[in-house]
Amino acid sequence: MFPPIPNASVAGEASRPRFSERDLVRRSASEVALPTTRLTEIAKLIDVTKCIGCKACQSACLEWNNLHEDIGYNHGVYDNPMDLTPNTFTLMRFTEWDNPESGHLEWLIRKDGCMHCADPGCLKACPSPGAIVQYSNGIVDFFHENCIGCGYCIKGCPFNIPRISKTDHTAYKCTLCSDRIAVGQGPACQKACPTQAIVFGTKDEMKAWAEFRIKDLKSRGFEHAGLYDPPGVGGTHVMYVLHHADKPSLYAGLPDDPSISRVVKVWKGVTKYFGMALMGAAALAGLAHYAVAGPNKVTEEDEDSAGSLATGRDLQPPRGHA
Amino acid sequence: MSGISRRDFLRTSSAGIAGTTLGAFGFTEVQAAMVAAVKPFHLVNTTETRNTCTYCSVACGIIIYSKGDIRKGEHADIVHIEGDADHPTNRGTLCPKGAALRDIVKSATRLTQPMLRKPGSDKFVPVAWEVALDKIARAMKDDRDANFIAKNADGTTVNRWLTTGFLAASATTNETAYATYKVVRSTGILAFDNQARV
Amino acid sequence: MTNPWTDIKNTDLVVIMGGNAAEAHPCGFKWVTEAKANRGAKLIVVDPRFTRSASVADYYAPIRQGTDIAFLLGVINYCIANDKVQWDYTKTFTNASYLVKDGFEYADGLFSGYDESKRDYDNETWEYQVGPDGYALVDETLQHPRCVWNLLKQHVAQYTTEMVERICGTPKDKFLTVAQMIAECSSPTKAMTSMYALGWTQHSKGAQNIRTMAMLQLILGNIGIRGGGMNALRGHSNIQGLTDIGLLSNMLPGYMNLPVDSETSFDRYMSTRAYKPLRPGQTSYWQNYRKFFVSLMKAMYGSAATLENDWAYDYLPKLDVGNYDILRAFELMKQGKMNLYFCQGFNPLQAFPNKAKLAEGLSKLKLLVVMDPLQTETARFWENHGLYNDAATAKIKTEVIQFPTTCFAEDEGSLVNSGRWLQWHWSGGTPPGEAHTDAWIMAQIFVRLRELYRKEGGAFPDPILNLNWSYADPGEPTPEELAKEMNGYALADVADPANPSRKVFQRGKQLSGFGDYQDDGSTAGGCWIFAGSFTEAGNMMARRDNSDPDDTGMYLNWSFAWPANRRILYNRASCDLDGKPWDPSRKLLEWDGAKWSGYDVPDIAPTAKPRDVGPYIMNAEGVGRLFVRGMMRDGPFPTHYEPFESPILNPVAPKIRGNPASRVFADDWKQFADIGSPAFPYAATSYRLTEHFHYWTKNNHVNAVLQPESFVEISVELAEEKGIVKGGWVRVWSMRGELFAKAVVTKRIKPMICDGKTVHIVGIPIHWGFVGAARKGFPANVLTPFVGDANIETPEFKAFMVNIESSSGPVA
Amino acid sequence: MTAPREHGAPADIQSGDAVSGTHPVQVHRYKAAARINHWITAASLILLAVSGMSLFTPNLFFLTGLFSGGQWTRTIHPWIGLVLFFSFSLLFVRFWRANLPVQADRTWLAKIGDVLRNRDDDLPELGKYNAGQKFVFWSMSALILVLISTGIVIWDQYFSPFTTIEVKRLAVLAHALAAIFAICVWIIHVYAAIWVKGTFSAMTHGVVTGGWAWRHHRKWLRELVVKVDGSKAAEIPHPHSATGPSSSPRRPS
Repeated sequence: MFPPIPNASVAGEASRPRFSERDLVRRSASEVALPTTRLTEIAKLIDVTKCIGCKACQSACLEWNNLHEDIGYNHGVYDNPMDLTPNTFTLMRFTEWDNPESGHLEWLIRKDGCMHCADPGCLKACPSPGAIVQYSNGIVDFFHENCIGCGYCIKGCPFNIPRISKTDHTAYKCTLCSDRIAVGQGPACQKACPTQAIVFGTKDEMKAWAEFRIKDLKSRGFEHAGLYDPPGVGGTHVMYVLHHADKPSLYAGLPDDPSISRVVKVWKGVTKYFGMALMGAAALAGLAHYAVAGPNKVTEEDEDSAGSLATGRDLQPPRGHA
Repeated sequence: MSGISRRDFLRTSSAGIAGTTLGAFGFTEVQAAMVAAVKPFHLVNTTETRNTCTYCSVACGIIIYSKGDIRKGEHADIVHIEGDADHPTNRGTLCPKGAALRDIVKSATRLTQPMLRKPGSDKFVPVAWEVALDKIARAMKDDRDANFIAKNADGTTVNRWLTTGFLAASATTNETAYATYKVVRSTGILAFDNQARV
Repeated sequence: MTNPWTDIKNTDLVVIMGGNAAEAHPCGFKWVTEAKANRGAKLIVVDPRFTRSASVADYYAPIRQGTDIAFLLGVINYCIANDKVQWDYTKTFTNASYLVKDGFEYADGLFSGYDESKRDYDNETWEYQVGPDGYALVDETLQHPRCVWNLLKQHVAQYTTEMVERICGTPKDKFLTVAQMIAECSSPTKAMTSMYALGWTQHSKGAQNIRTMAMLQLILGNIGIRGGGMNALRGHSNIQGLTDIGLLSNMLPGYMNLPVDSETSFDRYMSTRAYKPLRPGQTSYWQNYRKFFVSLMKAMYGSAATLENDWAYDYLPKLDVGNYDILRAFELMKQGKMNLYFCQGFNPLQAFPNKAKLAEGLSKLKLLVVMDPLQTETARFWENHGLYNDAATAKIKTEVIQFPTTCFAEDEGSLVNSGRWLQWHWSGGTPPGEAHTDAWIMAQIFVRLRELYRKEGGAFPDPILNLNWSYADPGEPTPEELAKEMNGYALADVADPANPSRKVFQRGKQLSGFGDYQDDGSTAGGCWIFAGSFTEAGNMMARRDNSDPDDTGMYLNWSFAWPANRRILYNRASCDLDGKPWDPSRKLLEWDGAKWSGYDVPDIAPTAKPRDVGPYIMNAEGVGRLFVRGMMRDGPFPTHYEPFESPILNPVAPKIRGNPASRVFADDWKQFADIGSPAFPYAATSYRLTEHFHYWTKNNHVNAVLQPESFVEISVELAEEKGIVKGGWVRVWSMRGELFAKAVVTKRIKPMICDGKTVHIVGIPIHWGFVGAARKGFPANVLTPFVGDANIETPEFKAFMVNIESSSGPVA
Repeated sequence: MTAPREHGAPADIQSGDAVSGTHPVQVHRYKAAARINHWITAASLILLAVSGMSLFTPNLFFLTGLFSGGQWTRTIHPWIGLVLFFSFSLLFVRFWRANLPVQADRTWLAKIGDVLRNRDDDLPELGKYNAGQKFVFWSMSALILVLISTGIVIWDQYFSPFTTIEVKRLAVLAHALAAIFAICVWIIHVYAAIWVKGTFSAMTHGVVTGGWAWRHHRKWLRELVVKVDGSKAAEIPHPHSATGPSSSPRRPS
């Protein structure tokens, strides 16, 4: 078993956060001074093949973060709630799949939630300085006091994770329990997971652990077992071990090859510069023209002509009719 | 067993099973002033108490975090419950029920005062402990005196009481169970059972 | 459990049958995933549904509920036929070689001595042949036609692969795969563990379900070894403890039992409890019964229990019937023969079968007392909630008192887990409002009752007046006081029999173990199997040292395990006849020529020579029983019986309905659907979901979020047949009632072919009621039949017949 | 909104357009309602541009301060958008006829160089609007249509459930591009008003000088005059009459 993280200390000194703004590597809509020393990269590894879909992670998440989810209905499936919400940062998604090769039914259960991408689309899309930050240990966190609730992060996210609260109109998602990790604990979901399908440690440890798990799975005939750490988003700090790593989308639509949408890249990239340039150019063109051609003034003759036209004295034919 | 000595134990034993290097983490030390960014760890300065999950018989070790120390006679308000990483069986993990233990302790449908429902009534009304307990003792004595069977048809001493029954809890402690056992057995009640089968 | 949770990591094969560990015991199931990850262990799940356990299994085989005995006897048959038997173990550690009386026989589903009018057996012939020396006759060669082994062979012969498929609906190839995987574990170096729960117990032959697997485990040599065992995953945090302390109608603490009418005197009572060894030199531990009994009576009645009055033997009530279990209690209630009823942390209106009958019973009480931390349906059975609880409130004359009690977080004491660990816990919170501990409530009731008897006298007041209640505060005994009393203490100085000048222990001191118990009244002990839990060295249950030399998973210094801090029962059987471990890589104990030593506390005297004493010292034979003699009401061998409500006739005994030895009350017969009745064509089973605990967590907002509303599970095929849509409402009804729920239409349930007939399964989670945070719903017991197991009356919740239709939902 | 006109009246004469006075001649170009309508449109367009750009690029995020913060900016932007849409729709209904392209527009465009060089002499006589103004009118109409429709799609607070994220992404991009163009068109519009003197009064007082009309929209002026001569006396605005048409001008003092 991956050894458990020792119980937390409740002594004031011991539980002082061990990372802070100083460790930011990205900050939405603003620049940060890169830290001189980088934190060890951390990761949460979700071994789907060990997961029994008990929802302890959901429960622990609600408890630790004091989230109050509404009591829903049964919709003919085990999933509840039916989707992530501003109060449900993580959600078990159940898929019944008939494996055509083995002929056996497989119940694929995936814990959905923020993947803490190395290249976070939410942060890229966010217009509000400091609403979304990324620490050098890989955690992507939302600062609600800076969030304006525009929902751009939702459009930026390749995994469809953030949700906007109807009450305070700010975006919510898994924080990877930054408050716990800051004191050397693992996230609440990982601590709870009964079968330790969720483990937590440095990203290197997690990759090594995944290898160990994949070997076991291959020995049991899952020759496509593998690690899900999608390069399209620069890798993630929440990774999956899948029995069918060749078909991630089997697991309730886990993106096969996620990356930040090209549309978002264009919108947040070239459009911004092109737009400013164009508007600037228009204004400048006006100025330049005024300087060169000068104003177009109405002359006295114009006035007279108008006057005589009005009084009918001027019978000068319309121009072009002459 | 005071929180302190448990803490010491937790340290020593957890050293025995060193886990991820995260404990150390290679974190940069930061000034208290700089930590505004990360939400403060909300278990700071709470009192810890070792307990056992109240649900199934895996008997997972849990740690109750409370504001106030009941052992010091203070009012202890439970703020969080989490798995005990030192427990051999659960290693700190909990199931979806165990992970939400705090909310069963704080359940909106938790009972807080004795209630009485009169025959034919459609509601419970509050009743004082003293009144209710006296009422029960009296009802028991009257029923026992009226229906106690000292000897059976063959004249054998059987000393049984069949018109009153008792269902014992499934989540009370052995000590409570034993006290219950002594009281119930001494009265001669036979319709005595627990939740072993259901 | 014979083995601790942490030992499951040592197994090679996990068989989850009659349970759903991943869902009901997720944190214990961790050790299954550990065995898989680190030992390459395999997991087999045999269940009517493809459960969460099955989702991580290496192999899943479907089975129709209520047919486990046929399946397992089929596996035993397969092992015998294919010589997949741990022969050394079977020959020496089981009663395979014992000769059975000539009168014993089995035919058409019945054993010799059946009396239909009594629905009971005269089991006189279910015994060994005993020689002139008083010892049982054996034939080590297993040649004798009357030896247990040959009778067993003959008994299981009819459970062929074809018969198994016909009864269980398990396709032949799937059954064979499972049988082969299990049979591999007959190797001395392969261990298999059985994890089961209510899926086996809640049948009219529940005890025999478990026995069948125990027999299989014996012939595979898997009892007493690391990674093996029979592991009953108990459902409640201290249900093991309450059973240990004997809070049952017919029990005394420590698995001693209450006298019956025929045991007119203490001597008569003891005469049937001599437990003389059945083999020469054998240890038969129950020979100490008198010591445990006398010490209990001293703990209960102190100085009032004397040699002269047979240790107050007459203070104990005697049983005129087998027991006054929950079903009988509610039958009596319904007949108006019960006046007062106490529910301590218990919600019978939801927990027992046939809700309508339960409600009728409660309505006939004079007084109902409920002690609970939470609101319960039972306390509010008189409240009208429309369809959900259509009570005629005004007509119900029952007076109800509801007491608020503390919960786990607010009290202190010990709980016994499945692995028999007694773990002490401490109070971490202030009780809400006026809540009090159950111990306080019981004490308050007792002192008042005693006072009334003291003042007024009355019917046989002696046991009440003389009950040993010498606690510092009679109004509230402390957990420590009670724990010490259960452990046992000396009432007088006791000298060492070998050397009388030396005191073994002094008056008032805590006993160190049940070995100290005396039968002369010099010791008192409330629960002998707990002896050693609270000694002069202190509270052993509070120990929290999780060191585990060589990672065996035994954790001898973590809390205390009964008996004698032993972690694996029958652990002597982990070694061969000469005391060497069957599997050196899985050593538990070893005989070093002078004594037994190893990672666990030996199950026999540390100096008992290997060949002299058998491992099963609680049996007079000293061996495990493949043939159980007269100790089970429904037969010394298990045999397949259909549930009382069943889609087909019993293929091996068409004339027999249900379990012929089960007790059925007259009115309940009328509420059974006929076998194969077209009115109730679907085989239903009830169960728990991982998101909920019984009827408690619907009071918990978080759990209500995770599973908010009641539902039933059916196959895609049945849904199509009945025009039921996923997430739509359905109505399900049985002979006893109806419920409305949402439909979960799933591939995880598939129709089966049993005896040529298509059988559809309807799965019904139990958790919903009319109080709490979750949406109002119906508990499964509105449907379930009021009949129990022949031996211990566990209700048949797992197999009954219903009908189902698409519905517009409850109109309340 | 255009008042019923007798059969055959030119399309670019709108109710309230009229000539008054003789020296100087004053031409009534926009009546009050049209002017109010225009300025509401203008104001909301400016607010939208400012709030929109503040969310478009971090460099301008500080502009959210004008709306007391990002939350408020995010909240009111779509509401102003609605105002713009409806207000502009009215303008559209008012002006679309007068902006229908005619033959002269081609000639005018062909001589756009002269236009820019302020050489008006041999430009064709134009109706109420020249091709440039018509370009502003039609491009704004189109862009505002794009902005409102894409704006609705990305108005998460009320409409997020109705579209996929992929659609929202395209919408947010289209919205940004449309906004950029709209702002450019607006710049042209405003600049033209600055460049061509005598234009502002049209939208401030609703009146331009006869000379301005003669110089830039002579055809329109002629039509108005013809209308005066060849029609009922009642329609001749009299400079001294106290009770003139609603848009009676103040005399320059």
